[in-house]
Amino acid sequence: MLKKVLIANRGEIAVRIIRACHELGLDTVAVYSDVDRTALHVRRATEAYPIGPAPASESYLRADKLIDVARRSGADGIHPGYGFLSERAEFAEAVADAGLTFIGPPPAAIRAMGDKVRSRQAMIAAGVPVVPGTEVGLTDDEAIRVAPDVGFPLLVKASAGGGGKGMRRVDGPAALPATLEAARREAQKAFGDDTVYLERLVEGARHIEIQVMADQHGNVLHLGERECSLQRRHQKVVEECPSPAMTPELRERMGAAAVAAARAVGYHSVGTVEFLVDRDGRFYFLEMNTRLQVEHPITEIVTGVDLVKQMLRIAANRPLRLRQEDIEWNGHAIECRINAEDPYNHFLPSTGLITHVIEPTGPGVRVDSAIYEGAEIGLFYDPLLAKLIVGGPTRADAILRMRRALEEYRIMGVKTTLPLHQKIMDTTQFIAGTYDTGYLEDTFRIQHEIRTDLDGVAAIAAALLAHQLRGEVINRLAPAGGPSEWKQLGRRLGLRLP
Amino acid sequence: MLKKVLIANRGEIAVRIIRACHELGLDTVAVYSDVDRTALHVRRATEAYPIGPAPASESYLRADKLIDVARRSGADGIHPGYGFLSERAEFAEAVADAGLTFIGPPPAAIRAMGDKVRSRQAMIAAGVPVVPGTEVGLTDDEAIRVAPDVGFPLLVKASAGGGGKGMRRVDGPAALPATLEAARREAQKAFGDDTVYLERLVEGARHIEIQVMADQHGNVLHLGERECSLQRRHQKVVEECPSPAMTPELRERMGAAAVAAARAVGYHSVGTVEFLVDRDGRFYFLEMNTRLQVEHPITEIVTGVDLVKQMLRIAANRPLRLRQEDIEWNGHAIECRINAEDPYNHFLPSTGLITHVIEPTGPGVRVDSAIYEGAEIGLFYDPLLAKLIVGGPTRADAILRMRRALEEYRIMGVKTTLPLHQKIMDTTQFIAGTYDTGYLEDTFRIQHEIRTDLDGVAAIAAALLAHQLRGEVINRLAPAGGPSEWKQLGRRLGLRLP
Amino acid sequence: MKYVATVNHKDFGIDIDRPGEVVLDDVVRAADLRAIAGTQLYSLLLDNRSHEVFVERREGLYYVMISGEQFTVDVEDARLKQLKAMGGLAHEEHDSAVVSAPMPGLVVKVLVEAGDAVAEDQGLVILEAMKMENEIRSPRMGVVRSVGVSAGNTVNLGDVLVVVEPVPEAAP
Amino acid sequence: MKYVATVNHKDFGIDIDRPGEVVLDDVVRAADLRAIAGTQLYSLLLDNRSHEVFVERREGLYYVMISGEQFTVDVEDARLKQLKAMGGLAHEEHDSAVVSAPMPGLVVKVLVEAGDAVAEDQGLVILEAMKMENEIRSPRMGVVRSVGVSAGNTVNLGDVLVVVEPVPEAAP
Repeated sequence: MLKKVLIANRGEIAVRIIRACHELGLDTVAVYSDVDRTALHVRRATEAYPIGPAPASESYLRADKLIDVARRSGADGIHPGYGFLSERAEFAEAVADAGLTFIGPPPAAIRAMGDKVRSRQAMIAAGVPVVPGTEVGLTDDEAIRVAPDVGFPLLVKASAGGGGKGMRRVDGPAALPATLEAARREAQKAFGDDTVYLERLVEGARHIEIQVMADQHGNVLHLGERECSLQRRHQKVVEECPSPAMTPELRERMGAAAVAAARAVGYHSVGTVEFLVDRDGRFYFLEMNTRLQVEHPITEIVTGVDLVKQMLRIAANRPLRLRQEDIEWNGHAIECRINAEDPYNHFLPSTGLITHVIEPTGPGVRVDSAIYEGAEIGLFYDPLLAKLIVGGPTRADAILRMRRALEEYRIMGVKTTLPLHQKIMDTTQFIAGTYDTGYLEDTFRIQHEIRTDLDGVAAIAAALLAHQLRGEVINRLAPAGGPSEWKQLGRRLGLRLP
Repeated sequence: MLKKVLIANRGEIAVRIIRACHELGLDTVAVYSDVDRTALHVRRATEAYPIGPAPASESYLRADKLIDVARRSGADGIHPGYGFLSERAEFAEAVADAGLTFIGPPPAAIRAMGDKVRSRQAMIAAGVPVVPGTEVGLTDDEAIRVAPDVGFPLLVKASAGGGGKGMRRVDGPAALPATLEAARREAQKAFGDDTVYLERLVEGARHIEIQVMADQHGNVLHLGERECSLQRRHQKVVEECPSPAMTPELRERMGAAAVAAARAVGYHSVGTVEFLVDRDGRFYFLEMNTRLQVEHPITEIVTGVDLVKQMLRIAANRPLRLRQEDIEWNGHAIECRINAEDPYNHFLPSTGLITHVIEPTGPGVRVDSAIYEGAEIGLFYDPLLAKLIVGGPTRADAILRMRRALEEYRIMGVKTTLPLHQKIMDTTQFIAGTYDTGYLEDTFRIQHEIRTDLDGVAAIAAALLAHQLRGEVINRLAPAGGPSEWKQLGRRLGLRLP
Repeated sequence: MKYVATVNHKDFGIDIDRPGEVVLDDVVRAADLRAIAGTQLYSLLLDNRSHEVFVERREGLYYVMISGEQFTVDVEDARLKQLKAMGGLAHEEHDSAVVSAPMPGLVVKVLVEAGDAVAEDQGLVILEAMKMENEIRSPRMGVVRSVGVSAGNTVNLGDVLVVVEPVPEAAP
Repeated sequence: MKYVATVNHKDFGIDIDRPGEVVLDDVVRAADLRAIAGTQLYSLLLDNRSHEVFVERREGLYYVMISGEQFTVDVEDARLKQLKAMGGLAHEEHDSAVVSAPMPGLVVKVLVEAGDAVAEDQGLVILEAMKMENEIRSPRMGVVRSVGVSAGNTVNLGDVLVVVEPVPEAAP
């Protein structure tokens, strides 16, 4: 077994992994960039080492520094979390070359799945259904020629892409040349590789992914699906488990396909196979994420399996104790991703000092977070502040519980997507479970209308506060006055003046 | 079904009940004494009404005011929580007389179980084993005469007692007269009733209680046990489920006895039958708590049954959907009660302003709490600040998780029993599960010895801080000086000077 | 003190004189606002209804967040506002109240019809959502001008349910 | 700067000169202490070991909590400490202990009277607060010089209950 694990990450996922390690009795090593010195993952880890300036390219993406810290600290394993170096085969190799355990899949599996085109070919060979499309990198001329066979609307996708980058929709032949050019430019810039391919756009589809888990002894199983169709700009916003669109029969078929996908690339560790599912229940392989997912907690709640602990055991070469028939799905879980973005202002990123946090607690509520009072939210890293996860016996119980938890959650100092989630939980599409991947961007609007029962309340609250301030001013500022007194006063009233 | 529920309580349990109501779509009505205006239960409820000055006798114990608020607010049910009026049969009657639903057992059952002597007789009649002892209220002379038959060590217990009040240990005949006097005085003061009786003290025993649940249609079932032997001054400190001393066979027998006890008094709602279990697995009825218990969450985690929602359904006259054979016990749960007491100073109550709270979160952690930054902890109510509850697949997982969660928990402004729990989780007796009801008071000592690996760390932390303060003083106070500057400085450094 | 608080172009006349009381558009309401020390949170009890409100004051405006709804409130001394307005029209209190669906749901029952006189807070429509029936009430006293839905309709958030117009005042 | 930090009668010589470094009993250690804004928490990295410490400063002493362990640290300028020690008696262990009420409450019983010899940790007064009886104990061995309360008294936080003075020492 491992003894000391270096977590090559930051934020909530670093804290999540540290918790799992400590609960297994393992020591942990945190790494931090200059702006993360007092971050939660640094404070919760057994040890912590600086790795450079704030930009990730100079710190969290520096494989050499990470391996050096692992050596100096005596860590025997490295967990990459998600993002950063988690899907870089060369990093996994370098870790192994340094005589350390990479807590994730083998480099060959990362590599096989990291290339869209290669992975597509491997899936076709393994009998896993894929979306109709071209099979290899194309020149622009080739693409224009075969596009009608793929069918419109279609997507131009970057071979090296991910997270929606280098992905463009084309509705007809006329727009194709310009879109190809734009997609290539974006791909070149983001990944240093402008290879693209075409793929049919499956409209009204759901994005459903299957969690798989495999050991180093040839055992592979799946833990069912996560419904991830609620997306904005190809970023997941809300996830739930099970999917409202799922049947036991479809789960079995998709699970078998996901297991076949994992076996095809010699996978071990935990991983996720993403599918599009159309209105008729046909499913198509999209890609495999060869790492822990952001939304893994909802699977943990419904199956009772701790995925991070499983990763650690698998990396230590332990065989899985669970078999496919041991996996049961009980109840329902929902996750809301709380981002530092202003839902009332075009989701612009919000930065600043977190002045106060009240996290929801109580039955069935889990918060995976890395924010705290005094945390400075900047623009260097992704905007995910926390994940709010709830579980309940039924989907209705989970929705009502999520509403309750969202209502309790307070984050002050930056704008967050908490109000967005409150609105989503109230939509008929979410309540009925009838949303698809287009819903959030095409149909949903965060209402700017004022709830008539609350505008008067807001008016009264503001007027009372103005009155209190005025009273304070009259009573207290007669002798002294001046702006500093105002600040003192504001502090006393719990009000922060600009 | 109910529509609007008044919660005749405060603190964490009021918040817990409000959450359950909101998750069932019910409105809630909070009540508050003068010192509780901004308490969490007031802020989380749909509506809130003042009920008088801080002393409970002028507010939370005033049945007339509570019923009046229920009427004015249009509440159709009253949940009493625990403590306060929860086990007063007259209150349950008054609620019913006002045409409202009492969310708890029938008054006759409360009455039957509220009197120690009567309940003992009822249990003997129902075939439930009881501890050897005298059967009725005794004069001092009678008590002194029959004490040798009961056997020493014995307990002098108040007939109306609860929570350890009016309960005294006597090791031999010599100490009996003085102890009788003290017990009577305490009982008279606490309950207005100085009736006492004697009971054999079962040494080395465990305190194990069985959760029961009964509807108004004659269905009664049990949800297994909670191990509550870790007590100080007859107050539970840590509880776990299942009990390390339990076997499926013993659980079945104790469960059957608890069901018989509930049936004997015509019980409905949820309730708890407390037993002493001796080293040979013999068990004796102690008392029945005819209300929700503080430690109910550990049963919720292990059985998956939400006890507060069940109470609400039962009160609304719904039949239980669950049968005895549906109840399963999965995994292990532990609860630590976090009190405002100083474990390093004889557990003296600690009061003051909560300046900062960081609650543990993440997988398997639940916090039921009513504290918040800015909360004033006074002496009017009981010292329970929060309950930290964890669950895990095995007892070992749960202990490791509890350690992790305790390490994350920060409450600043008052002294708490968090360090006590950290020590308990490290004792061999807890880890081995071999403790009994005497362990915490007779054997356990919170070590005053300094961990040699940490005293140097403390020294360095203090020295660095002193050095920083000194540097700040030299740099900043040269021109101005004076105490206000010191304060400003302390604020900047996050240090609160006296 | 008389204040005018403006939310989304809607003016609320608010009179604060006695502790624990505000007069909102001539209706006396019990109101108690308390700061939660060390935060920008306030507990507001308004006719015993409990609201936890988050208030930020920036550039003379109050940004108020209640239950995930964000309101920008401009509070002015009523006398000053009046003085300012002297030059032109003073108030626009004769607006109709548009009652729209606060959530998507099923109209279970319509409680009023056009022409009915209604009191403030009187039930207008019962809307079912998430297995719960919600009574949508009139924000003001007045007369129902129009009803936009009938029982059995499904409505989306923001759909107009009922329009209540002020009672026509008798000529002075 | 040289400091002497005393924890439980144990002296640590701590030299702080260069940023990011302390010298503890002549061993150089990497040390970085950072305040968590708005709290009494500090993140201390000591030779890369991460400690979250809670520090309260009262009456010149530092109360440090690490991993549930509580330490009382007295930090003195090493030079001053040496100077003090020069004159003769450095410490003042001969003071009387003033036992004051750690909380407001009701005196239920007084267990000692003036002149009684008491052991360390022996009960002096029973104080009722939070519905519980609390035994207030002697912080030191000694003789009761005075008792300031009697049963039935209500006391406030800080009220003097009992003064215990050291046992008179035999002539040298």
